[in-house]
Amino acid sequence: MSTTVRAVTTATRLPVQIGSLRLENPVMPASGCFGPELARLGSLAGIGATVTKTVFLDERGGNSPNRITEGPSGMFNSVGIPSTGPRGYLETLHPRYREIGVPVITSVGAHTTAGYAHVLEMLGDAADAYELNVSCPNLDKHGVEIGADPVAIEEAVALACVATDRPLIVKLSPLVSSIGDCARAAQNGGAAAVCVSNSVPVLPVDPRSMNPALGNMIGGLSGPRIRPIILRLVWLVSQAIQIPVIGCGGIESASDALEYISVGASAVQVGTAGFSHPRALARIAADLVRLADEHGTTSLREVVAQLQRSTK
Amino acid sequence: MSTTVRAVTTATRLPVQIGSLRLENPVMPASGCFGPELARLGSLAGIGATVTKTVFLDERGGNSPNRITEGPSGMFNSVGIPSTGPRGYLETLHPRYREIGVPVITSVGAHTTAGYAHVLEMLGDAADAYELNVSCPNLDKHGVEIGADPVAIEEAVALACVATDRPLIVKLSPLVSSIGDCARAAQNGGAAAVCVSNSVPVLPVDPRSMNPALGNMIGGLSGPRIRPIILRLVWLVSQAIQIPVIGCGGIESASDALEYISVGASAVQVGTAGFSHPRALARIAADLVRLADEHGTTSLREVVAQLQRSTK
Amino acid sequence: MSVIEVPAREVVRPLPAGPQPDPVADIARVVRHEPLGAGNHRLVLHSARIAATALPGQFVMVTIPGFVLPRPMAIHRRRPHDGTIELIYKVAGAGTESLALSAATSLELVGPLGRPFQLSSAQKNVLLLGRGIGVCAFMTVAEDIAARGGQATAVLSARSSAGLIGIDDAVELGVTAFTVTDEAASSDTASVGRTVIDHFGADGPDGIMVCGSQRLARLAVELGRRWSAPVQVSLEAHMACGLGYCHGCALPCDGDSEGLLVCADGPVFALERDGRSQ
Amino acid sequence: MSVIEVPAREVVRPLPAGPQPDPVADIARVVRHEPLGAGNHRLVLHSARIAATALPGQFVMVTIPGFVLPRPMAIHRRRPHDGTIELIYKVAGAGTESLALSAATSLELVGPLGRPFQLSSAQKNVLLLGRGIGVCAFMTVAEDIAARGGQATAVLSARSSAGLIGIDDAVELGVTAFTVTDEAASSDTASVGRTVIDHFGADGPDGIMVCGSQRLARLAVELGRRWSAPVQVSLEAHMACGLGYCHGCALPCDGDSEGLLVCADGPVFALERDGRSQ
Ligand SMILES: Cc1cc2nc3c(=O)[nH]c(=O)nc-3n(C[C@H](O)[C@H](O)[C@H](O)COP(=O)(O)OP(=O)(O)OC[C@H]3O[C@@H](n4cnc5c(N)ncnc54)[C@H](O)[C@@H]3O)c2cc1C
Ligand SMILES: Cc1cc2nc3c(=O)[nH]c(=O)nc-3n(C[C@H](O)[C@H](O)[C@H](O)COP(=O)(O)OP(=O)(O)OC[C@H]3O[C@@H](n4cnc5c(N)ncnc54)[C@H](O)[C@@H]3O)c2cc1C
Ligand SMILES: Cc1cc2nc3c(=O)[nH]c(=O)nc-3n(C[C@H](O)[C@H](O)[C@H](O)COP(=O)(O)O)c2cc1C
Ligand SMILES: Cc1cc2nc3c(=O)[nH]c(=O)nc-3n(C[C@H](O)[C@H](O)[C@H](O)COP(=O)(O)O)c2cc1C
Ligand code: FES
Ligand code: FES
Repeated sequence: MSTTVRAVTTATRLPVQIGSLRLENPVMPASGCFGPELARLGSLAGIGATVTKTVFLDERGGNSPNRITEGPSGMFNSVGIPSTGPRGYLETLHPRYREIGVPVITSVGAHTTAGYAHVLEMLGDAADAYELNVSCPNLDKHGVEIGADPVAIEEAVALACVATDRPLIVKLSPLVSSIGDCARAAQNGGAAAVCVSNSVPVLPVDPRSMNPALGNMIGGLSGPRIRPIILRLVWLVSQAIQIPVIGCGGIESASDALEYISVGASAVQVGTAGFSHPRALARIAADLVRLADEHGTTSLREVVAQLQRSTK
Repeated sequence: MSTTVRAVTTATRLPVQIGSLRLENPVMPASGCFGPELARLGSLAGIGATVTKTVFLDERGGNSPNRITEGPSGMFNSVGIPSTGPRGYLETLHPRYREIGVPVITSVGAHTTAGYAHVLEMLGDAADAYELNVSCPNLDKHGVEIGADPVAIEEAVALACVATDRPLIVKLSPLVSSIGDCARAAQNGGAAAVCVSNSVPVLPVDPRSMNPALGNMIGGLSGPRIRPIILRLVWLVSQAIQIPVIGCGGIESASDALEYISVGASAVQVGTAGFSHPRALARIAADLVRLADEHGTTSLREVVAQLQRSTK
Repeated sequence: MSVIEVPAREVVRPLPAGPQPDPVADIARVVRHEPLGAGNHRLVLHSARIAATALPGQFVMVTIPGFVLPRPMAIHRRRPHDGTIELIYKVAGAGTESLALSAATSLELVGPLGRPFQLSSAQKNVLLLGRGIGVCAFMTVAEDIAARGGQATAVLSARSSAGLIGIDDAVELGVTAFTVTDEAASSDTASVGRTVIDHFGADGPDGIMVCGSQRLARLAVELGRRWSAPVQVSLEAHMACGLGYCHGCALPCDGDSEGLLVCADGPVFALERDGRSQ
Repeated sequence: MSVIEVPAREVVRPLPAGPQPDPVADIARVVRHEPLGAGNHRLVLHSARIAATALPGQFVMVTIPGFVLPRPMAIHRRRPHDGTIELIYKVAGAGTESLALSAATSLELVGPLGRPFQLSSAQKNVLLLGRGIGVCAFMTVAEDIAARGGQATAVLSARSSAGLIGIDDAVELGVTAFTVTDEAASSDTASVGRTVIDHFGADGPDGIMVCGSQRLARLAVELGRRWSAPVQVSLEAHMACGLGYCHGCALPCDGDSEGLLVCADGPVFALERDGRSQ
């Protein structure tokens, strides 16, 4: 009996199509919350893809400490995206991502709408897909982000499409007046999928000192407590566009991933949970496969529908 | 000794000027989280003002249940602002607010930029100040709010200024691309102060049923976990304008209120904390007075500065 | 999804607002806190004012440390002589789970709240129908009936005998109690109906109070028509303030104006068959 | 505000990367968990692999139930024979407070992590300077020195005698230990300097390891110059991954490229007087 079940489990695939790229499982890491180092702690063969930390054109040092801390709201980070530039990335990091054996999605950042294309030109077709991070809340303290302006998003994506044949995922910012407009702009620009979303901008104050808890004052909030905020954004985006939506924010379990499926996501990214539970990514990927098996389907939408019916 | 201290305590005032209105204490309730019923549980004489639930022109039924619930992120509400209209408000609710004996700030809502002025005309100078709620995330599921559009905010405030001589507070929405622009629009329109902010829009999913946890799907998140999100907005707004900023989001204690003072707020509103601790408002108001006494000042900014220095 | 389960073909109407005790915000000492089995827990709190003034069917809002919303709980028993009230709660979700694990020696609470069950001085023979922790809504009615020398009859229903609540209280208060369970296949409405009709015969009770089950509520309405006895039901809704100002606990309604508030217009309502739907 | 306290006029340099054991993600049984006084707690975990492979000065990341970030903790003692490691932690904030109250019977952890203290085979006579829980960073050095028949001398510093850590370990490992406290006015750098100079005389130790105090680190550099002994310091920084990919633990740096990562380039660094600032 148990051998049969195991055979079915191994055979099950939960494929997701992102443009020309097929992922065998809908679970992947969130940018900046994953490194090839994690492969030393156990196999990652079951996850759908890896996603790299955002690569910028220029070398960057990142923010001053404290760069990360935790409060009752979750994890605060103001790492500030240190980067060794596309060349540094290709030489040192990329080969280590490749070794993991699943598709590599490279995250790319820029400070002008034309900037993404420049980075992509330097990266060539090294990656299987690119994720455009239009929404990093940490780098500039004031200033409206590219990700808050649908016109800028569409322009950035359209220019990036010219620079590469690889599918593009646009990772949106959560703090915008109309995320539906931002998603439509990404789709119109030629994106193959959107990811919703980056961390939630915050200014945590340390009550002991009454000073900002982060060296950079402003940071991003992540972890399970932001899930209801991001679920709404995923729902709004999935109403607005036809391309796949990748849900990202506070996923710690297969059940959390299904919440995102229930509001329209096709795939998910796991960030902060990988810090508390370094095997979280692999576990969630495997648990979703098991759940699909148990419900006799290869569609997570169908799993959700069955769960909804069973509690009616 | 103790009599002396007590005498000082009672005498201390922490005045805040909102246009022509002087509040004797910077602590007031958040709209929708307070009712005259609370006066039955103890004196409210020490708070700076009361704030009413938002009054709309039309009668409204509100949303279907569940209207409120709680998750690890905090309180979710999709009450939907039931209202009996300005007449109903003036007849039944307003006199009961008056009885509390502190200034009454009446919250006013509308669905067009001209709508606020209409409600204000009907309310006349019943209230000591008005708070314009340009940011209710519950009423329309999609649709960009008035509060997300600086042009609309300025127009609404300018029209409202014509309709009343009372000082106007504009209560902003947290989920906008540039809250600084929204605050400047309010100031340009003639606001005497801004309140930052309304609750954070969410779509909580009930993991047991995989269905939305709120009858209206979309609701607002409030309570202590949103404080770092709103602190950042208050800081951005206090950089952008010269009129006073009222901080509102997750305040449960005098220390939480001081966090807001540390990023630029002049006064605070307390919402959700009043549910778990019905005496929270009065307690925070009294604790701030005590803290100011202990630090030998009547300025909360100075209290914060002393705390910052003492932990250096 | 809603916890508000107004029986489909029945309507609730607010009872006339009578005089009500002033609610107090109290920090109550935990006198007893113990598991009763089947996920139920007894919580005895010292709150002299609430114990002395609460009317039958009123409730309190209990703040659970670490949670933002207080939890509404019926006052199961009042013991004014020692200033305590007794609550019985079932672990239903994160809040009650945390409460069950809590070693808190005092708890913040507000009460007594809500409109009580109405007992005219003529009413001395009442039928109480309760399932699960729904029983807690009306044991205070039995207290008042006992105090005036009347007779209460109760059906205590539960999934299993381990989950039955109120047996000891019924004994103490001289209530004639029928215990029925799903386990023993005795809890279906038909059986319960037969049991109470057998018990009362033609002369029914002069009032029926029900809580905790939609099916029992429907049965109550049928029995009420049979015996011309007024029926009152105690409802549940998610609540934040318990005082009437947050509008979180409104019953679903059609039209532009708001429905009834369970905390302020209820939780006890008159229950009648809906004329329109017949 | 930062927990990273690189002494002002001293610079840290990464030690050459040597071979390091592979880290493992483990669910470790809690073998012992007890308060030691002054807010310190002993936590003995069963993790055979980490106990067998950890190098001196390495640390683990311990996941505290209900918190999103694991907490970095030095491996205070390794006991490969029974597969356990011992941590000592101080209640510093919400996470360690919750850990101290936790009755968890197993904890998730990752380790061993970080670059270890470097002990050449020639080094047999080391001075360990530690304050508070900083002592935990180097007791594994004393273990290795004892194993090779060398001699470790330690200054164990704390605010009060109740907060002193490592006395038992020093006895067990044959460490010559000086305990100094603020309480007894024996913990200032001048006194500590005199004590160790008296002890060592002209022939100083052949290595100095320091952790837990900026003042002790400055003293270590001075003593290192006096005796031409290399100084190593174990630093702290807020961490998320402990593995080198999150970039959360970088030391402050000027310029465009990133500073050293405390988790991957440290936590143990060479400590030298800054040539520029003299
Ligand atoms: C007037 C009244 C009296 C009650 N008396 C009792 C009693 O005596 N014993 C008892 O065990 N239970 C009683 N309940 C129900 C009790 O309030 C809920 O079981 C409890 O709030 C669940 O909280 P939770 O955190 O465990 O569940 P969660 O599902 O985690 O709670 C999430 C939110 O939903 C609310 N909620 C969930 N279920 C209910 C419900 N059934 N009714 C109201 N709010 C709910 C919670 O208060 C909380 O705000 C009563 C409810 C009302 C309205
Ligand atoms: C390599 C290393 C080894 C350590 N070894 C020990 C040890 O053996 N015993 C011990 O008691 N402590 C040790 N610490 C410090 C310990 O990690 C912190 O005291 C602990 O993380 C505080 O957590 P908290 O939740 O109680 O504090 P909070 O202030 O609530 O924590 C908030 C966040 O800040 C981080 N943080 C706060 N203070 C520190 C700090 N001093 N160092 C690193 N992160 C911090 C926390 O990890 C958390 O992410 C070590 C730190 C490092 C870097
Ligand atoms: C330490 C850290 C670093 C991050 N770096 C990046 C980054 O480089 N690029 C990016 O697009 N998002 C970055 N993010 C955001 C995450 O990818 C993710 O969107 C966010 O954390 C929400 O998901 P979570 O709640 O699962 O962590 C970072 C988040 C964290 C916590
Ligand atoms: C039940 C409830 C009802 C609310 N109703 C209103 C309202 O009518 N008008 C308004 O401007 N804000 C309303 N709010 C938002 C609050 O005034 C406040 O902005 C928000 O709850 C954040 O503050 P808090 O974290 O202290 O609760 C409501 C919030 C809650 C929880
Ligand atoms: S619970 Fe607030 S109005 Fe009923
Ligand atoms: S803790 Fe993640 S890089 Fe050091």
